[in-house]
Amino acid sequence: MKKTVQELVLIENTQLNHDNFRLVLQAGSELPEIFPGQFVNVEIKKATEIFLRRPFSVLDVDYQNRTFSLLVKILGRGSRVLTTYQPGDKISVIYPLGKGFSQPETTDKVLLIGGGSGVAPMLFLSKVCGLNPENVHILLGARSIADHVDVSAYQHNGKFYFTTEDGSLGEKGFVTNHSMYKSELSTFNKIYTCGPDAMMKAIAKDAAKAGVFCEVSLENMMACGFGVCLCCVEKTTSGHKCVCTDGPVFNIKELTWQI
Amino acid sequence: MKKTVQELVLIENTQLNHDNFRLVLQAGSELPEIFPGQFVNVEIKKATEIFLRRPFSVLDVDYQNRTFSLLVKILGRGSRVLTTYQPGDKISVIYPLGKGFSQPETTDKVLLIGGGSGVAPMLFLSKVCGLNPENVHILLGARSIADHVDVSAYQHNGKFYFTTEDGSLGEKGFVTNHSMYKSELSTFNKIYTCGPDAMMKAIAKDAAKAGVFCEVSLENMMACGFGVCLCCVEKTTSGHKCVCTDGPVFNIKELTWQI
Amino acid sequence: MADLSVKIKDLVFKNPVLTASGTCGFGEEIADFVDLSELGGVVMKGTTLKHREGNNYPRMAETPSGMLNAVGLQNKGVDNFIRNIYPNIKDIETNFIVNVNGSTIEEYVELTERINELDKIPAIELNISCPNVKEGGMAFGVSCPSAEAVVRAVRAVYSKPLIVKLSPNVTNIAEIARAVESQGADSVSLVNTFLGMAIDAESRKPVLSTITGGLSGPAIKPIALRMVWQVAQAVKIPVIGMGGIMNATDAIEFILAGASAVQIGTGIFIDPTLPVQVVAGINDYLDRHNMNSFNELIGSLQIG
Amino acid sequence: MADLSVKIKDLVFKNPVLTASGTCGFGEEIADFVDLSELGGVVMKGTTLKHREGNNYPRMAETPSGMLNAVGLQNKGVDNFIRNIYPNIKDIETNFIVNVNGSTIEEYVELTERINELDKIPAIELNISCPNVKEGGMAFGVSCPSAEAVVRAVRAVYSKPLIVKLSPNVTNIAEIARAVESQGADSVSLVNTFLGMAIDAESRKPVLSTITGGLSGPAIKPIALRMVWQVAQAVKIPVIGMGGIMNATDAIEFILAGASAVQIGTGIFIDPTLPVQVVAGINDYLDRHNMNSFNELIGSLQIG
Ligand SMILES: Cc1cc2nc3c(=O)[nH]c(=O)nc-3n(C[C@H](O)[C@H](O)[C@H](O)COP(=O)(O)OP(=O)(O)OC[C@H]3O[C@@H](n4cnc5c(N)ncnc54)[C@H](O)[C@@H]3O)c2cc1C
Ligand SMILES: Cc1cc2nc3c(=O)[nH]c(=O)nc-3n(C[C@H](O)[C@H](O)[C@H](O)COP(=O)(O)OP(=O)(O)OC[C@H]3O[C@@H](n4cnc5c(N)ncnc54)[C@H](O)[C@@H]3O)c2cc1C
Ligand SMILES: Cc1cc2nc3c(=O)[nH]c(=O)nc-3n(C[C@H](O)[C@H](O)[C@H](O)COP(=O)(O)O)c2cc1C
Ligand SMILES: Cc1cc2nc3c(=O)[nH]c(=O)nc-3n(C[C@H](O)[C@H](O)[C@H](O)COP(=O)(O)O)c2cc1C
Ligand code: FES
Ligand code: FES
Repeated sequence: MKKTVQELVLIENTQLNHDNFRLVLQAGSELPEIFPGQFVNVEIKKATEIFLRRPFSVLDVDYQNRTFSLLVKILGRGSRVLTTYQPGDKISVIYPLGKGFSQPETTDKVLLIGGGSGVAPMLFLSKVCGLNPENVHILLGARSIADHVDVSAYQHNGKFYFTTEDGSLGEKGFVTNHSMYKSELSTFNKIYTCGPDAMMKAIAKDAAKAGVFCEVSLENMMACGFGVCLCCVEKTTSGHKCVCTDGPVFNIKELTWQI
Repeated sequence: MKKTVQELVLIENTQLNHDNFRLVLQAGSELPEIFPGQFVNVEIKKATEIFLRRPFSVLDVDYQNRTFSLLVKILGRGSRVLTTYQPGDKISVIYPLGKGFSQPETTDKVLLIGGGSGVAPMLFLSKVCGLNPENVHILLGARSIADHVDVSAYQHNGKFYFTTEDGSLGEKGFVTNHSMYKSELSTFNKIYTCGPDAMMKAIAKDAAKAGVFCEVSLENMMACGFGVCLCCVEKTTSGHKCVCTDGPVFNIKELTWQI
Repeated sequence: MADLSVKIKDLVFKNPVLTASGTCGFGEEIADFVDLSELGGVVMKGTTLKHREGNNYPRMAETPSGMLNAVGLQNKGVDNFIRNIYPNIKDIETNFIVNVNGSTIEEYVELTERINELDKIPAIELNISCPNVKEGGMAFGVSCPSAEAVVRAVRAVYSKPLIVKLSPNVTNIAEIARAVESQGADSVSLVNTFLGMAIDAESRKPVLSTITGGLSGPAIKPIALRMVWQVAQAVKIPVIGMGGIMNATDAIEFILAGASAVQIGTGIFIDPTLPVQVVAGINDYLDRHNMNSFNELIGSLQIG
Repeated sequence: MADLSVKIKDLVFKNPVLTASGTCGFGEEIADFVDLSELGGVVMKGTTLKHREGNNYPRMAETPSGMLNAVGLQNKGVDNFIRNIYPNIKDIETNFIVNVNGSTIEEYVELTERINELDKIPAIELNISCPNVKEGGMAFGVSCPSAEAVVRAVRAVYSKPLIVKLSPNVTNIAEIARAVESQGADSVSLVNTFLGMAIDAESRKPVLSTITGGLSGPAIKPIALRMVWQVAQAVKIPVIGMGGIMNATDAIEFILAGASAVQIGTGIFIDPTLPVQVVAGINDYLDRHNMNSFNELIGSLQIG
């Protein structure tokens, strides 16, 4: 799983909702194996004011076509410009980066919780976790129905649940208010989550209380993405660790979150 | 002729040869009057490494359609990225800038000499100088035929002459080697020129010797383009003058060129 | 609409946004783009006693997110200013500030005395930080004793607000700020440009005729911001912050760090309407954050 | 193919391109991207006697054409280096240089002595310019007497090539360079980062946990280049230049200004293959300009 810097070709850029886009990138040669939770670091040349690369989780991989996709949510300047790239444009990408989620046991019942741009690694994980879809529960939260993306391509990977803050899709409230979450939490063998800090902390708290294995994927600010700058550190029980190489996925037991 | 900063819309980007493009920009409201030799200062947002605007002479104006065009030659990073802009893209432009060429008398016989990106103001001048085309001689020089742009749209504005260094179009050599130039120089009332420094200096020398009125359009490096930074200065007989406001057009008598 | 006015000594600025010296001529040059009376102030092109031709071309090099200049105080001298420029600007409703330069203390003093006679010039900015002249300029601004000496001499002949413009090319800018405060400066403005250099690798020559020049623009903003923060903590007089301001957010950062006003320089070259946009942006920010007065914002950075 | 080798004291570098401390870990971290043996040298992450956790997150802020970092010398200490890292790198064919840090002169000396025992570490870079630690670091690098004191003490216990890394946060960097040369430094490397600051206007808080941090990247290149040029003229020992190098042309500018070698730092974050690209680019340049040896290029800027 050697990391490389490559010029990839954008072959698709699909707007999924008002601020989410799916970008599909194609490599000139065989792709390395990429695991859910791993990410890529993208150079955004067309943006005047951007200096550093921007990290994005992998949403899906198609080894046969040598392509993988990203789910890019417009947050600031870099992500905005990235979503204006057109098919045929070349994009320099460093990948694959980071350590992904741990593989569940074949008999595990798992809960995947995604919020915001954290949906991408959850969908990828649902696809390749190798479990019976009955044992895969996927809970996605957003502000409103307009902020959810269409997940029909993933519908057979597990059972989907939605929350929105305004009740426009699924149950009203945060993911941690969902009835399934509240009633079944302790029945899961493993919880995987990626999303806003506040969401992950609330889940980590509940998981810790319920004694359920729980992995979170962090989005600390990164300068390099491959372990040399030591800027992305998270405090862990064994000191500062790099989110880009030791993570982005951490077991909540390693973290020192005040929850 | 108030200067303004405006977001214009690119409505056409035509590749004219391997490194020249015609960009047509449209304003939302009536255009100010623009004279040959005047220029515009263009912001190139899509280029990562460009900080300052880039100045380009006006090639043509269509007041009815509220458009004007530029002839952009790829030189470095900024001009390269500018030529990748697509119709519909918005471009911030400060214009109109500088003082243009002086108006010839109706009875004048004039020689317009353009080289490199200096062709643009010459073509514009040929169109609006208001002279009998018989009295307008336009001499354009380039390295090779591949470096010349198609001037057929301007063919009725005067008599065209070409030189190329390899003889692939017109006479072989520099503009100052052209037979018409050599034989008729002193018959012109006014010479106007824009192009590489070395070309303009050679012409200025000949014009001075022949005692012919001669205006040159300079391309000094600019930071602002509207007279506040004092970076674009040219040494003149009355001290440092700003190319962006006192020029870009200067009578060779004002300059202190060692010719 | 919040109250944007701010005072330096007794001088009221209708808002905290000024244009920086050397980047807006005498104001007139940007009048096509902005209504000067909407600005807090205009700090005019560096002025000297006598006419100066400035340095030879080339005087400019573009750099990553910035530029180097080596103009070298080209200006027609104070007599020309008084005769030909002052009459045109004196009735415009903003604070026109003269940026005062000299090669010797005597020149600074003489020039200040000339400017002192002008009713409608309510303040001067004493430039002891120009990196582009052979004599005077930055040399005065990089040590406490020399900075003190110029300020003391000028203070003795000038009772209107005296702003001293500091050089960032020093180990400890807070020390220099305290030194000029101790001699009676009413305000410090910072930063002037950083001494830098550009080389054309192909021709193997310096790009600037003067080899080195002054770096300005967003590239320097992080350093300028740190310096403003350090100086604001070190002195009691108001601080005017600048260095790479390209939008209202940048300006607000300087103000949070302790600046009572800001100047906009190089940003004007990219967009001459920027100063008025910054005024509007600061107003929006105050509204959004429920502040009635600009003064609440000054130095309100929350630490820890 | 020109001869790219260059010497510092007696140490031969196969080419003049090194990676900068704190931007390539211990080399291993970029081995996926580059063959380390193609580099002139690798200056490893700042090392201290004892394990250091470094500063709290956030430690980074992006800035126009640059970044601020406040890592604060996070490292596992010299024992860990000797036990767990040195064995992995010692047989790789390049110059691995340890970046030596201390809070006191005694710590610098003790650490140097430990490194001195390591056969395959042919040189050290004495970091007297880290802006991100509370004790030591930059404090030593901003005055001549303190810089001299550290260098003198370390020189007394270390006879291999001693490179001293200078801080740009000074009024006169040439003076500091001369001071460390006078105490026996074999080379100076510059620049370390500029002290800067970033503020989040919306939250009204500093971005970095430490408030200030060190600015690096192309934003600082014009200032770094000027400093290298000044220092190269002031000292006889070889100068190693750095600050914002993003391509071979940037590197060549530093070399023309007088650097005998260059280090690449922040540029690695954007493209970890950059150091080898710069080696290739320098080679091309020499070929294009008909030079057989890299040494002809050093300081060959044409003035006037
Ligand atoms: C491991 C990882 C995986 C991620 N996966 C995805 C994903 O699949 N889809 C997605 O839309 N987003 C993802 N993100 C977040 C994405 O990197 C940011 O949205 C993006 O960097 C914002 O850039 P910007 O220029 O648009 O925003 P800016 O205007 O630069 O900043 C807006 C905010 O974005 C964040 N940010 C900016 N730069 C970085 C950086 N270098 N590293 C981390 N955060 C930064 C900061 O919180 C900042 O305040 C991921 C981040 C990480 C670290
Ligand atoms: C008044 C005027 C009118 C011009 N008209 C035209 C025109 O009609 N068509 C055309 O193709 N070009 C024209 N130019 C030249 C054009 O501005 C440059 O080609 C362009 O700025 C190069 O930018 P770049 O980023 O591609 O090059 P860079 O990579 O930045 O630099 C390459 C070279 O371009 C020149 N240059 C760079 N920046 C500037 C600047 N701010 N001002 C002046 N020169 C600069 C320098 O000589 C530099 O060495 C004109 C220039 C001036 C001053
Ligand atoms: C072209 C140019 C000319 C300048 N001339 C002067 C001057 O005459 N007097 C002065 O005090 N500062 C001068 N400066 C410095 C600016 O006023 C300002 O301090 C500096 O550029 C930093 O701010 P900025 O990054 O917003 O430009 C000049 C700057 C530039 C770019
Ligand atoms: C994240 C980061 C960490 C750094 N750590 C060190 C260090 O440990 N020791 C040191 O001497 N310099 C350190 N530096 C400074 C660099 O080695 C270099 O001097 C500086 O970044 C300027 O070069 P650049 O612009 O190419 O990055 C660090 C720089 C960065 C960006
Ligand atoms: S982002 Fe550089 S070490 Fe993680
Ligand atoms: S480019 Fe600024 S004065 Fe001419």
